[in-house]
Amino acid sequence: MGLSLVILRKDLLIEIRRKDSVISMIFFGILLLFVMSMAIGIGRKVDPELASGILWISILFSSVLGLGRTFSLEKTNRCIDGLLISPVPPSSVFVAKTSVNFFFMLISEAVIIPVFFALHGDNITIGLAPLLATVLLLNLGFASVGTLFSGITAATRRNEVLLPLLLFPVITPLIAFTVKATGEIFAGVPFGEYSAWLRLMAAFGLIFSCAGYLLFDYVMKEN
Amino acid sequence: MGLSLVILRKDLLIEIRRKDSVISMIFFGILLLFVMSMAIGIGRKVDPELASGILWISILFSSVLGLGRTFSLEKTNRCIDGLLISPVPPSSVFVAKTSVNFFFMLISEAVIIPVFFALHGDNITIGLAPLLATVLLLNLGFASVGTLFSGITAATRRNEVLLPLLLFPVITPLIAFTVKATGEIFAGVPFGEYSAWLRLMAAFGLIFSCAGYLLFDYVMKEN
Amino acid sequence: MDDTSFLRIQGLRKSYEDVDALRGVDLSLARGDFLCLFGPNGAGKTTLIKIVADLLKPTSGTVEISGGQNLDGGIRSRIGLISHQTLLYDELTAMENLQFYSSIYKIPDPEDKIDSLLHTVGLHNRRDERVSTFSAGMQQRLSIARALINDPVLLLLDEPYSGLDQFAATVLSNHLKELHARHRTIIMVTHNLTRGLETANRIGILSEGRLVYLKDRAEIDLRSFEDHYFTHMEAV
Amino acid sequence: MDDTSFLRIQGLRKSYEDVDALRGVDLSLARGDFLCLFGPNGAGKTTLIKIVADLLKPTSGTVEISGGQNLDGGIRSRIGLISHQTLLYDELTAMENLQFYSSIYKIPDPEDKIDSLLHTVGLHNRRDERVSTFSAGMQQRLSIARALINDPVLLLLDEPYSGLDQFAATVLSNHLKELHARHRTIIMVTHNLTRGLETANRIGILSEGRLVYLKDRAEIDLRSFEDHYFTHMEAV
Amino acid sequence: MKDGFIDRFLVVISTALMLTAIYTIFFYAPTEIMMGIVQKIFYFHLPMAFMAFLSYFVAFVCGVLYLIKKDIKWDIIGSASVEIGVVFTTLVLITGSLWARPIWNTWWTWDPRLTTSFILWLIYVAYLILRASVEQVDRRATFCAVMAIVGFIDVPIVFLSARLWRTIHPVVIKSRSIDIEPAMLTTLAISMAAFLLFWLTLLRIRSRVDFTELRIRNLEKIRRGGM
Ligand code: HEM
Ligand SMILES: Nc1ncnc2c1ncn2[C@@H]1O[C@H](COP(=O)(O)OP(=O)(O)OP(=O)(O)O)[C@@H](O)[C@H]1O
Ligand SMILES: Nc1ncnc2c1ncn2[C@@H]1O[C@H](COP(=O)(O)OP(=O)(O)OP(=O)(O)O)[C@@H](O)[C@H]1O
Ligand SMILES: [Mg+2]
Ligand SMILES: [Mg+2]
Repeated sequence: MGLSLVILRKDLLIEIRRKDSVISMIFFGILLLFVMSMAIGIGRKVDPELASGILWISILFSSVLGLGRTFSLEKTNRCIDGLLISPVPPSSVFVAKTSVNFFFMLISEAVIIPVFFALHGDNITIGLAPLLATVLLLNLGFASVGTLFSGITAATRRNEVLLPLLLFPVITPLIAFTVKATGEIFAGVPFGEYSAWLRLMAAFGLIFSCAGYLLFDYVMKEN
Repeated sequence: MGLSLVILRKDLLIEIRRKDSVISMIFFGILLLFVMSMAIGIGRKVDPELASGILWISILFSSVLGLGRTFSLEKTNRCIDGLLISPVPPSSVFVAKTSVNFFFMLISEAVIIPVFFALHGDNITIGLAPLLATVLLLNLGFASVGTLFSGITAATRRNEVLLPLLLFPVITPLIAFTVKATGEIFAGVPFGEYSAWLRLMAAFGLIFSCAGYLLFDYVMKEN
Repeated sequence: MDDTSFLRIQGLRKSYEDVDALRGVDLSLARGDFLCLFGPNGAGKTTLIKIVADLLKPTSGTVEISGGQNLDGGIRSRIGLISHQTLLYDELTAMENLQFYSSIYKIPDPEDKIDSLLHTVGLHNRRDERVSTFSAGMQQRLSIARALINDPVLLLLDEPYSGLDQFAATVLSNHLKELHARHRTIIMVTHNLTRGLETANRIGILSEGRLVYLKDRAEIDLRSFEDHYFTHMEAV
Repeated sequence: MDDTSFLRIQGLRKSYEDVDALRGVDLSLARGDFLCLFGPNGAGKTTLIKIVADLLKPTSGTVEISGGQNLDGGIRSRIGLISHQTLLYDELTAMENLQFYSSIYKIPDPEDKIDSLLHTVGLHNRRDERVSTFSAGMQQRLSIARALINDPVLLLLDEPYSGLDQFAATVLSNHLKELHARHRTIIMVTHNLTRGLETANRIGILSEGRLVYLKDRAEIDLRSFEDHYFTHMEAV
Repeated sequence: MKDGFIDRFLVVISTALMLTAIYTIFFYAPTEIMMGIVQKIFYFHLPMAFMAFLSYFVAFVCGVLYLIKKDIKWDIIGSASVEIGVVFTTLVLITGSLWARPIWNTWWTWDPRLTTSFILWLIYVAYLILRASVEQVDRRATFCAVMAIVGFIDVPIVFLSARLWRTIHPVVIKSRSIDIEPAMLTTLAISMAAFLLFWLTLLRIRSRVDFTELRIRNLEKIRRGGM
């Protein structure tokens, strides 16, 4: 735990110094939101589920930017060798990197979601608490699968390209749950009717964070 | 011209050896096609313009992967210094890289578009000749602006991330023209009614390939 | 093959796709040995160092350190590595890099240690600048400080002199002699004959994946060694 | 400041954000001069080489080569550069890299040239393997072949010996002597005193961005030079 | 010294003019019959849109000049101009949205004029992000110049594409005539003048900050014995 914190602190320090991960995520998210709304939404009534699809695609694709970053950071000058020869267990690295990714996503969502409401807020009910729950559960699942895969792709020659390729097929169920849940939240349906989706998301998050925690050992040693 | 060909040949040779640029573009494009069709299209009648939007967003976002690549290639081991100290004029590099990108896009479109028709072909008229014209014009504009910007972002610390950020806002008009034109092609409208869009696309392509050709000198020298 | 050996390498082989980089290396070092390894380019020296550091898996053969297989056990926190890369974070300052590495090694009160290392490598006045702004030699210097931060008992050095000016190289030599005197086990790869012969107590030559020469420094005659060295050089 | 000088550097300064890397360098070399430049880490040697190669813009001051400002004119096709990086394409083989560079220099019938260079650097038997599978020293060797492919009249070498084994280093020294005999102008940066003093006809020391020493090799007494060298070393 | 005086003078004049404009807007110009009081936003909305365009044009010119002359002053003026342009574009978006809410009953709609405003905003925010991610001064200046040129070439294309879509956003100032009441026109003119002066003041002050910073850095260098 202590070691995770050390790595977490270092990553945040680097982010504060370069500022670019979070900013790019935010900007790219808004860009996607905009391009998709424009290509799809012009002259069309955007219903809650469509809006929810647009929102999450924007957030997820922009989040990949941050994901890839956390590992490519360790590959320049082969800093990862420094971690590998040290007594830091890979699982601590996993916890640190997952937290960083979780945190970066949270910040960028804090900006992207309000912009989304400004664009599409008219036909949408805003349920803050359930939306927050959805966000947190999505981030958990996405950050843990994403960290695991960014560990894998970092060992290949084309890290930034391969990552979304591997990641998205695996998290399609998570995306589907999230879009469904959010669609119903936006439609103003009572909690009971969509709580099943949230439970599925939680299950996905838990399963994959455990899997990531256990598998990361093997992945990291191949770097 | 001869020098452009030399660089072009080298880039293709490297691509044949690694095979990854085009394959990633294709795979990522199809992935986007699926994710968007799923998030947006389920239980909804996908009309021609919406379909056209989905198609082009998939193609363009996947093409960025190839774009970034053409320059990051030159930055490893600072091969670009090898070009800069040589008598190769930057404009030859621009021509070579634009052609490579144009060509990679063409290959990936040759796969993505048929997949798209398999998914959404039902409500869509297929006009092969006008579609080909649209594709070629889009590729011209996208490849030249993209090459110029990948030259810029290659010199920054976060090349792969910054590129789409700079690129997409500038090419939004091109995207809009393309989506419009394709929407009408898909709707089976006669050529005369959308030829204006194609002319705009051609104008965009010409203006920006000239601008790129002229400005690339400055950009490349800063790398 | 004495039982007291600190590091024991047996039948080590490593094949990449086309190339056999190591073709059966046997080696055993006692605690406190300082082995300097020479060899032509492409002999497999870096490959050997990486395998000993557990950064690369051998095709066959074993490496035992202090009795345990492949660095398992407490020894992992007492290894120092200098490789062809610096293992430094470009965006952090010299100071922050050393602070990070000292925290992952859980070094208590690292300030003094960091301070004295920065003085040793002559970067004290540049400690708050980012590594990305350092010259090649300055990065190498900092990498040395990084490798020494956990007071390693096993030090693996792959061309540590590369990029260093003569002053820094002399400082490093002296530091290595001192570590040697304090019974640290050291394996150093270098192409610098003078520096290698002046510091190590055992000298080896690796050629085409085999350890073709291994002698105590005391037994070596300088003239005849150079001849020996050059006979193994021709092949890449 | 004779009018016949081939390379003339005047009042060259370069500042990065925090650091003044060059603080006014004046230097002029005649055609056929071989200058070896020593200096402590961070002295500004790489910065100087990059500016001469027109890869970096000076803050102020000028570089004239063969009369023209900043490499404009035909001279650009006759420059060779070895830098801290190799400028090689990882995915291409040794052969393909050299072929590419010879085509951008429009060298007629490059096959023989490439063949002989590959033999010189001892990579002929590895010519069809990808550079990414090469060891550090092999990459440096290939980088030397790359820099020589256009038969340069001005050769800029930033630590060309780094990573080379003694055999390759000797080959390089001999090759440089031969180029020197053929009146090529050479600027070499190295930390290897022996190699530098054995090949060059002019010796300089750059320290803290200034050229603090510049003499003809013939006038230099070895002992006193070493003392001189070390007095300038202490500062990073 | 002289610059400082001009700046102070500009501040005073533009403040005065701005106050006059606000007075005219609320006490002189007639209240529009259909929209009521919200229509007052118009007198901010339109001048701000024009100032944004002016900023981007100035940045374009500065970009060209920088590439030709390689004088850092053009970079400083150009980037200051883009920063101001982005602020004004943001304000256009905000005032537009505030206006749209009561009139069109929505904060946002995918109307071409709105869309194009947003595209402009994106292009120049991307410029600012690019600026933030390059450290070396020359390199940053060159890239920003290229971006400013490309961005501005894009402006007419963006607007052309807007014209070709159907629009609910009114096009008031047609090729020749302006269909607007005289009192409103006077108010608009005053407001326009006030914003123009305000823009000029901002540009001078903003670029002054960078010039000063540049001077400080040079002085520091001299102090360190470098220059
Ligand atoms: C390039 C940017 C823009 C320019 C040059 C511009 C210009 C104008 C002009 C001249 C009018 C006056 C029309 C009249 O009084 O009849 C107007 C009205 C209006 N604008 Fe804009 N505008 C811009 C962007 C925007 C944006 C981004 C929004 C919304 C977010 C917006 C919302 C409105 C609204 C709601 C009206 C009143 C519409 C009405 O009278 O029905 N405008 N604009
Ligand atoms: N990109 C950069 N940004 C900021 N400072 C830099 C940069 N590159 C070099 N410097 C600084 O400029 C000075 C000279 O660096 P340079 O690389 O020229 O040194 P050098 O003489 O080649 O040293 P070495 O022998 O270590 O290679 C150093 O103090 C270095 O920190
Ligand atoms: N990743 C790799 N893939 C394929 N072959 C490799 C790889 N790494 C090294 N080799 C090959 O293995 C052999 C040994 O390489 P190694 O890097 O260990 O040499 P070295 O002794 O360190 O040489 P140098 O003195 O040049 O650093 C070489 O022939 C090299 O081509
Ligand atoms: Mg090696
Ligand atoms: Mg250097």
